[in-house]
Amino acid sequence: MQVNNGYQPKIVAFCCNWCSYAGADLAGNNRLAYPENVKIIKVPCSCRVNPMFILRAFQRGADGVILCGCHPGDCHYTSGNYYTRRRMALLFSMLNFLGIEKERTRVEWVSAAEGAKFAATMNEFCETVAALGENKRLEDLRCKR
Amino acid sequence: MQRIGVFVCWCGSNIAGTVDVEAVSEALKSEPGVVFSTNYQYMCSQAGQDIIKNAIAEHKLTGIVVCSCSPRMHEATFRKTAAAAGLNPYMVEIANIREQCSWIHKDMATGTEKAIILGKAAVAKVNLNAPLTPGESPVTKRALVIGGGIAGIQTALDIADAGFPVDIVETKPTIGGKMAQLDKTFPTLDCAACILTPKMVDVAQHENIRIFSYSEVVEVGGFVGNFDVKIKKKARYVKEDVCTGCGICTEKCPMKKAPNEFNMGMDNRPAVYIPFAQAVPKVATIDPNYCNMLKNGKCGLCAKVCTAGAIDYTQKDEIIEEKYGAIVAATGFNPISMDKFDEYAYNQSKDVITSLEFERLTNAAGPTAGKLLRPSDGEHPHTIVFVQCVGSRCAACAEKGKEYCSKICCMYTAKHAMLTRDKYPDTDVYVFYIDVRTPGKSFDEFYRRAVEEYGVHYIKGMVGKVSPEGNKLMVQASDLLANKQLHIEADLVVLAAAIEPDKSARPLATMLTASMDTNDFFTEAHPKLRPVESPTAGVFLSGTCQGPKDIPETVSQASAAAAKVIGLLAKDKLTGNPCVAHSDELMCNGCSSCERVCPYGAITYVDKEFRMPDRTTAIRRVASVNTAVCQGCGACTVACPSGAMDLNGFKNAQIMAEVDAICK
Amino acid sequence: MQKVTSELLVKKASELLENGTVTRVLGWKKGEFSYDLTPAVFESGEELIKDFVFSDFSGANFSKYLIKETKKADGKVLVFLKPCDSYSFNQLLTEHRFDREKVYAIGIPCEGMADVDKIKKNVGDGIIDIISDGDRIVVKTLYDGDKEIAADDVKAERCIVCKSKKCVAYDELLGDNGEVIDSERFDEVEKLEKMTDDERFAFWQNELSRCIRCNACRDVCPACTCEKCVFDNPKSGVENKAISDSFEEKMFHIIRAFHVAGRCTDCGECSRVCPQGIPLHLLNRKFIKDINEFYGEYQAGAEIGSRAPLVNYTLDDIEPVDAVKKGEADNA
Amino acid sequence: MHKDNNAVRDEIIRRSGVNPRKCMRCGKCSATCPAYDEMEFHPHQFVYMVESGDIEPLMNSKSLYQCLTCFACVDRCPRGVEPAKLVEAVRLEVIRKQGANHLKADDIPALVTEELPQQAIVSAFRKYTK
Repeated sequence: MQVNNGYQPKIVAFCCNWCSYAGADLAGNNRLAYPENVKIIKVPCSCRVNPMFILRAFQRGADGVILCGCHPGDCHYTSGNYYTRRRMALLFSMLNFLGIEKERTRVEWVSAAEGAKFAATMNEFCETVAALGENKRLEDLRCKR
Repeated sequence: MQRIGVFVCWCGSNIAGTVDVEAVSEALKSEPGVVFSTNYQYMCSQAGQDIIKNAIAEHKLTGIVVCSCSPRMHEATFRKTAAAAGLNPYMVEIANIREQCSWIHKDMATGTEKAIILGKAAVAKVNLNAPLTPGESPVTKRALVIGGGIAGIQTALDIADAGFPVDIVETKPTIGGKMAQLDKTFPTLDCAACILTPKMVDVAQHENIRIFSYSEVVEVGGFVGNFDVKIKKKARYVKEDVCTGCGICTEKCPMKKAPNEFNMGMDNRPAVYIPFAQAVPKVATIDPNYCNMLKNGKCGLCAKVCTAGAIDYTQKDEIIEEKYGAIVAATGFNPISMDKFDEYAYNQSKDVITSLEFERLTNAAGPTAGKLLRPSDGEHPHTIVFVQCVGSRCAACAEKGKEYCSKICCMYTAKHAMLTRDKYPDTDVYVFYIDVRTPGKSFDEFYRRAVEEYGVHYIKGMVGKVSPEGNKLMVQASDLLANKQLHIEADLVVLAAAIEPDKSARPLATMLTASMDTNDFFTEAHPKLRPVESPTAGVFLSGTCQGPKDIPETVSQASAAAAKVIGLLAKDKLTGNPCVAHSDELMCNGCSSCERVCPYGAITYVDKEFRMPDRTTAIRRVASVNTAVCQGCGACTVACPSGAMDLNGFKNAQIMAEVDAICK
Repeated sequence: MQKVTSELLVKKASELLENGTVTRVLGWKKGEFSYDLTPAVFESGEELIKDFVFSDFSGANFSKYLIKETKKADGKVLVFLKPCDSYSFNQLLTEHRFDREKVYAIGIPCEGMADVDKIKKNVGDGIIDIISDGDRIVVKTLYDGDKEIAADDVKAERCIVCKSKKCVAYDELLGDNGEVIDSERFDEVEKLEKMTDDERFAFWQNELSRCIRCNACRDVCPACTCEKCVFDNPKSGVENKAISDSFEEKMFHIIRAFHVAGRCTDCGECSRVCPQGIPLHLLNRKFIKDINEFYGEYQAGAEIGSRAPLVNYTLDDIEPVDAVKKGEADNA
Repeated sequence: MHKDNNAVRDEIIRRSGVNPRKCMRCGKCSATCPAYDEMEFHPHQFVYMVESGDIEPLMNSKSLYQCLTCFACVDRCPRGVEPAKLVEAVRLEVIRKQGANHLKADDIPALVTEELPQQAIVSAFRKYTK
C-alpha cells in the first residue's frame, strides 16, 4: 500500500496465538489480501503485550499498532483478554491525553474463524493510519533513516 | 553469539509463486548470527528435513529459522526435526511467509520484501532464544472426588474400574445425594432407588474406593498430579468400622424430635440415626445438636443397647492428610430458599411444598409411606396446582431468584403431574408454565403423554398469588391463552423451585483456585471443547456443580470427567509446557500483582533471604511460579511493574527484538 | 498553619523512644533554611528537640521510607502520617512492601502544605525565613525585609484540591480524624481533555521537554518502589538513564504513570519534587479519572488488600475504542 | 409492528424507564393483578402492546384507569419489567394529548396562593412535567 509520495505506513500487529493468529492464517488460506505494511508478531495471549512493546514500536518507526485477541469470553486462558481490555483502554486513553492521535492504536477481537474480519480490519486500519501520515508525535529521530 | 541456520521453503509454488525464495535466503544470510541459509522446494518433506538435520550437524547450528507456512501448521514438525538432530526444539522459530505473505500478496517484489522482513524478525528472535526443557512432575495415582451424589458415584466408579484408587468425600453421613431422595426418574419412570442403590453398593464394595462420609475438604495445596489435601472427618460418635448398621440404637433412642433432613424436614428422626435404609456406609451417626448424652451427659441408652460396642461419645473430629493426582468437584445443587416468595405462601401453609418435598411425599420410603397426603391434615388432596419457574429465569432480583433456567423442572413437574393422575385419577392437576422446555431424548413425548393420556391441565400463565383460606389454598393465576384470570381452590400447591449450587462450592473453589461464574457454578476450561475440566489443571467437574443438568446428563458428564482423570493418572510423569513465566527474584517486589492476574493460581510467594548491597542480609517476599500449573499466557508479565516476571519463549527482549526488526 | 505543633510531635516521639515502643523516628529535619526540610531518621529525644520540624513545609511522605527502614534493624519505627501519606501507607501494605508489625504509625491532621515555589514567585529571591501565622505567612528576605502574604495564595496545588483529610491508617491518632473530600482535583485534567489533540500535544511537549531525567519523581514516589526500576535495568530492554530524544521523556513518563496506575494514591509528591515544575501528577490523575469513570470509583490505599483495577476485570468492561472515544464525547 | 407509533412507544418507554423487551411473557403480572376482571386489556397485554407500538387502543381503553397502581405486578415480575409504570406513562400520554394540562416551571408562581399546600404543587409538577 502506497500513499502519496511513496509514504508507506508501518503497522505492527500483535496477535494472540489461539484466535487472532489463526484468524490471520485463515485470511491467508482464503487469499484475502491486506496491505503488506502489516507485520504480525505472535504472542501467546493478548495479555502478553506490554505497553512498553507498543511504545517501542512507535519509537522504532511504527505508524500504527494494533492488538488482536480472542473475543472477550473466549480467551484460551479464560481471562487474559479481559486484562488486555483494561490495560489498553487506559493506555490508549493516556496516549490520547498526551496528544497522540487515537487512531494509531487499536484493539480488535478476532476469532480463529474470522479471517475475513482480520483482513478487513487490517485494510481499514492501514487506511486510517495512512491518512494520518507519518507518526511524528512518538518518534525517535535516531531510529529513523 | 548464536549460529543460526535459515531454511526458506518454496512450498512448491505456494510460496515461490509470489516470493523470490532465492532472494530471501540470500538477504537473510547477512543477518547477525546467521551462518547458513538455503532454500528448498518442500522443507517439511523428508528430504527437506534432512537438509535441516545435516546443516545443524555440519554448521554446528545453535538455532534455526524456517521461513515457511504458519507455525500452526509445521512448527511441531520442525521442532521434532531439530530435536532429532540434537538441537533443543525451542531453538526453532518459524517465519510465516505463506499465510501472511505469499498467499495474500500478488506482487513478487512486495512479497519478497515482506518475506525478508518476517525472516529478519524471526532471526532477531532466535538470537535471543534459549534452550528450554519442559518441566516434569510425578503423578500421584489417586483421585479425590468431592461429593457423593450420582455424579461423584459415577466418576468414582469409572476411575476405580480403570484401576486407580479413589476417595469420595461426602458431607452427609451417607452417599447418594439428591438422587437418593427422588421417587421415580423421568422419562422412563424407573424408581430412583432401584437404579441408584446398586451403584452405591458397588462403591462400598469396590476395592479401589474409600468413602469419607460425614467429612469435608478443609485444605488443598499443591498442583496437578500432586495435590495435598486435608480432609476433616467429623465426629459421628459411632465407630464406623465396628457399627453393623443394625439400627437398634435408632429404635431405642428416646430423643426422636430431630427434623429428618432426608425427608426434607417433613417428619422427625432420632438423635442417633441412619439416614435411610440403603445408606452407604450403613453406619449410625449421632447428631450432637439433639443427643442428650452429648448435650448434658444424661442418657447413654444407645451405648447400652449397642451389642457391637460401636458408640463412642468421646470421638473427636479427625484430620486426614492425603495426596492426590486429580480432584473432581461434584458438589451438586440444592433447591433455592422459598423464603422470599411471599406470594406463594410457602411459609404460611404446610400445604405449599417444593417439588423435592413432593418427591418425598410420593416415595414409598417417605414420611407418608408413598401415599400422597397433605402435610397439614393428612387428607388426600383433590386439586393440585404445580407452579413452574419459581425463582428460575428471574432477572428482577438476585436475592430472590436466579436468572438462569434450572433445566430440570419442566420434566420433573410433568413426571409429578403424570404420576399423580396415574395413581389418583380423581385428582385435578394443573401445571402453570411459562414455556415447557423438553429438549432431550423422549422428553417431549413424555410431556405430551402427561397432557394427552393423563389429562394434566397445562395452562400457559403464571400463578400470582396463593392465599390459604380455611383448609384450602386459593390460587390466583393467569391463563394467557384464554386471556382470563383463574381462581382455583387447591388442596396442595407444588413449587418447582430453582436450583442453585451447593453452598460448599464457593469455599471449595477458593481452595482449589478454580474459577466460578457469578451464580457460583464452576466454570469450564472451555465452554464447548473442555466442558468437564476446570481451568485449573488437575481439577475436573462432574454434575450440577458446573450447571443445571438432569440425571442422564450428569452421569455422562461424570463419566467424561472420569475419562479425563484416568487420562491424567495413566501418566507417570507430567510434561509441562516449557514456555512458562519465570520471576527474577532479585527484581521481584513481592507485591502480589502477578498472583492476582494469574488465571491458574500458579504463583505463590516465599520469604527468601537475600544479600543486600551493604552486605547485610534481608528476608524478602518473592514470587515463585509453579511451572507445572503455569500455562504461559503472560498476564503476569505485564502486571509486574518491575519487569521481574518474564515469559520463557516470549521474553520481553525477544518480542522487542521482533518489533525492532519489523520497524527497521 | 498546622494545628499540631512540632513540640507536640517531639514530645510524643520522645515518649515512645523512651518507653521503648520505637527505636527510631522518621521525621522532617531542619535544613539550611526553615523551609527546606529533609526527611531524616531520629534516634534520640535530643536529636528530635534539636532538628525535628513539623510545619507548612513538611510535605514529604514517609511511607516509602518504611520499606528500607523497617528492614534495617529490629525494633519499631515511628512514622507520622498526614492523611494523604496514610493512603500510600495502606497501598504499600497491600503490596506487602513492609512489615506492619515493625511500624508505629501516628496519624496527624494536615491543614495543607505551602508551596515554596509559589512563595518565591510571590516574593522573589533571598528568602531567609518563612513564618506561618494563622492565615498569613511572613516571609523574611535578605534584601526587602519582611513581607506578608495570605497563606491561601501560596498553598500547594495538591492541597488546594485535597482529596481527603481522613487518616486511613494509624496506631494512634492525634486530634480528630477528618473526612474524605469531594474535591475538584480532576478539573485540570478535564481542561486538558477538552483541548484538541494538537493542543494537548503542544502542552505536554512543552512540559515534558523540560524533563532532565533526574528521576526525582520516581525516587520520591511511594508507588515506585521496585527493587530495580525497568529504566535502570539493562535486561529490561528499555533501560535508559538519560534523555537524548524527545521520545524518551514521553516513554519514561508514560511507562512510569502506567506502572503506578491503579496503585497511585494521588499524593502529589512527584510534582512537588520535580525541579523543573512539570505537573506530573496530571498524568497520574488522568489514570485515576479514567479508572473512576470506566470501572467505578477507586481510591488506592483507602483500604488494605483491595484489588487494584488493573489486576481486576468485569465481563462487560469498556472497550478500548470506546474508552478513547469517551473523552471525545465529553469534549463535544 | 406499528411503525407510525414508534415515536409514541419510544416516548412512553423513555418516560416510564421500563424496557418491555425484558418481558418473557409469563403472565405473572396478570396473575397477580387485583383489578384484572375490570380490565379490557390486562397487564401482560399492556406490556406487549406497548412493545409492539399498539398504543392507541390502550389510550382509548377504560382499562387504563382500572389499574390501582398497587404495584403488585411490579413487585412480582420475575424480569423486573414494571407494568404499572407503563400504565402510568400511557395515562400521562393521554393527559399530554389533552394539551392544556402540561405544567411549566414558569407557570408555577402564578398558581401559588397562601392556601395551596406546597405538596400539591410538587405533585402536580411531578405529574405534569414528566
